[in-house]
Amino acid sequence: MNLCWTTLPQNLKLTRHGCDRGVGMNGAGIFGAIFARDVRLAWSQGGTGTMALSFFLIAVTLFPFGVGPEPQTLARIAAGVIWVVALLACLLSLDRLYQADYEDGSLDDLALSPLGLTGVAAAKILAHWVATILPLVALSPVLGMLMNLDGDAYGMLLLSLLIGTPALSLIGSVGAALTVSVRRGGVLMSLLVLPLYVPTLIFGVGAIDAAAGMTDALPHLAFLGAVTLVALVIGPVASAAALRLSLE
Amino acid sequence: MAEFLDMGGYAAFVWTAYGLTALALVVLAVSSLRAGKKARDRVEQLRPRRRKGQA
Amino acid sequence: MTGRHHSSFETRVLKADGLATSRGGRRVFEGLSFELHAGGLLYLRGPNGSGKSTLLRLVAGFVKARAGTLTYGDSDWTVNAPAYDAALIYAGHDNALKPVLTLRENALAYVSLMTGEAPAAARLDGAARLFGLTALLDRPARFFSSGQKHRANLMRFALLDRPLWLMDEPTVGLDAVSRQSLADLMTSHLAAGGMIIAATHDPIGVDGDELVLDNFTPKLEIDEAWL
Amino acid sequence: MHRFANPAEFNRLADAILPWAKVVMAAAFLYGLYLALYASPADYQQGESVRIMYIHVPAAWMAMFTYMVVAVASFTALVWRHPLALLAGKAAAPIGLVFTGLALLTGMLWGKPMWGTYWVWDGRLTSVLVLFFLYLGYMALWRALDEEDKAGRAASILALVGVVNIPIIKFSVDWWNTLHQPASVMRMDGPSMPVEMLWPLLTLAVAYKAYFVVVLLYRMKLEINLRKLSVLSSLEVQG
Repeated sequence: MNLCWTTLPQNLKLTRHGCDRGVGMNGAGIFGAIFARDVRLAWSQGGTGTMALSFFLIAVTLFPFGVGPEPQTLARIAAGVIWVVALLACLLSLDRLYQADYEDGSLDDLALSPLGLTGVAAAKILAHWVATILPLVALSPVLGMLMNLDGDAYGMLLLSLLIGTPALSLIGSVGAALTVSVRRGGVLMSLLVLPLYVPTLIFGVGAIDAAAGMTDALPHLAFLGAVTLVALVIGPVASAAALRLSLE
Repeated sequence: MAEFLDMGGYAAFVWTAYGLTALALVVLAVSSLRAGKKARDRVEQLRPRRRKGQA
Repeated sequence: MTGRHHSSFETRVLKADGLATSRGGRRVFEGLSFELHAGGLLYLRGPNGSGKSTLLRLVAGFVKARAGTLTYGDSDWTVNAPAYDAALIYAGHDNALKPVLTLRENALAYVSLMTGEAPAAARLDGAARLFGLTALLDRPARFFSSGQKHRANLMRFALLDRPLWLMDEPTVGLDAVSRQSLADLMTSHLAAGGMIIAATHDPIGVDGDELVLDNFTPKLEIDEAWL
Repeated sequence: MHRFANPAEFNRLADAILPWAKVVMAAAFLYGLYLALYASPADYQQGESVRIMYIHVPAAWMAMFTYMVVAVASFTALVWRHPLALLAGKAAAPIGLVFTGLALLTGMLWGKPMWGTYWVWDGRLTSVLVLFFLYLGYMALWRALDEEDKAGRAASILALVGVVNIPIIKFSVDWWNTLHQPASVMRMDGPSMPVEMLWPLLTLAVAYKAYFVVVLLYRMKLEINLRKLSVLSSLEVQG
């Protein structure tokens, strides 16, 4: 078996040189491997999947105790409460996104992957979103019922959460990467990241209220999607830069 | 003069706003200046000893 | 030797010239140069804090060089990250194992992280047998002793075909049998044209050149401007 | 290393600028306060309380301006690894925090006589509040990491992510504001203002900027000496 690398192109898709049986180097395979491992870990013992879901459930059910069970009151604040609690659940579960790897030394291995840290960060963010946030979104209609959400708004609740929550994972990942070497960095991370969540929260809730109030929700969704796209550009790159700091 | 101080009945708000602003700006400037001097003096203190140590 | 198939590396020269770096605001070494050719083994000697680990992490691309150049063939590793050349395996102090995953799953995760594909089953079993971990292949890593965890971490050298090996204190916590397995593994790697840099105190039983880090301690701790 | 990379060079530059900045600051403040408090008309609606605007608006402007300074310093520090740029970010942030705090404070004192409540969820005030948290995050990150150089670069990354998000936050808050409360409180800051009101505002804005330069240079000298202290004490440790 002969390893005949001469010069490898430095982009994501590193093709095999005409080796007879050289070890393959495909970026998609690496991305998939990181994604699968993180999704697996998120739902294994000690993972963040169950924790975020149970927090989401419990925290939303607290509100009726606080503001009283009158259906009109609950209905008016339903969208806002569900979005804020989903946002906090996302923040809580992001704390260990990189810290677990930093502590057991596997962050060094992640940094040495030919995929590059930006690709690694993107894979881990996607895994976090799929494993930890999608279950929340799937559960949100149930909480909509608990909060007596207006009947026409359920579709928009799901749609706005689907379009908006990726930005929470993407920007939250930067906060997690910046505080990876900080003991109990979770508190600091929320201070860094929550101000950046404001646009997603405003447009997310705005879309649901528009749907409930029979007005046009499209502009809200459009801006929500735009914010997520910006986060998509910033998130992995800034996270990779922050992680490189902690490797030094 | 009294009429000027009264600020058309809004004296409390106007003078508090200006007063607190002045206070904050002065305190920030003075504390920055003084801390800078203190740090510079301590640097001067340490540096000759360092050079003596090397000599 | 156990079922480790023979591989030959078309390796390139690793050349360090006048390397200098600092860590934690303090300069660690300066003017450090060495050359490593196919089949070469370089031991890093020197007391703790003399920069052995820092040099390994610099070669691996984690630490930036403040001055000097580090080239691997035509690729300049002080500029672009060594990761993209996929030419080195790095084993640090910590044993990068996920306690929840079994030894097989951890090994699979590592190899697919580096190549995007799963290792051949025979190769995985061979690597486990090499370090006497066959019985633990399907047990979660959280049950392992620290010695077993360390040996599991060393399995990476038997799982990937890469020319340059960077080893940080590889013999810590190894019993005599595993130490011999490691020595055999290293010898066959060198015979196949591979290269190794190892930071270690005790002898592994494989002869190689020595680089004493003390010779490169910086004259000036911090640059004059900041004094 | 760049020409301004070493502290001695910077100190010479700072000592050259400082006297001029102080003169401009003093003159602008004196003349500005005279205009703001005495030589400008009361507003037909708000009466004399409109004078608070003359110190509220410049503070809000400076809060934003200072964050831009921090972002530029952070960019320079990250891209060219410029140690003084790193310290400039650290030196500027507390000034920005004070400006943001003052903008909030004077905004509340301005809102109370007109709207009967201290806090009004007006678009601009809310944006300044979010900016306040961005400053807190930046300064907290500086202190959180033990190694100074790493802490600085981490905070610089945060500042760059923050500065990209500021226009988005501003837009979303204004959008949210028009949604929930169409009447805006602080309409009185556009150029549509009568000229007599524009002069005090601009004069005080100049005064605030000059003040910023003076205190930034003070704090830069402080940060440089603090850095020297940590360098010297680390040498002491090794003896």
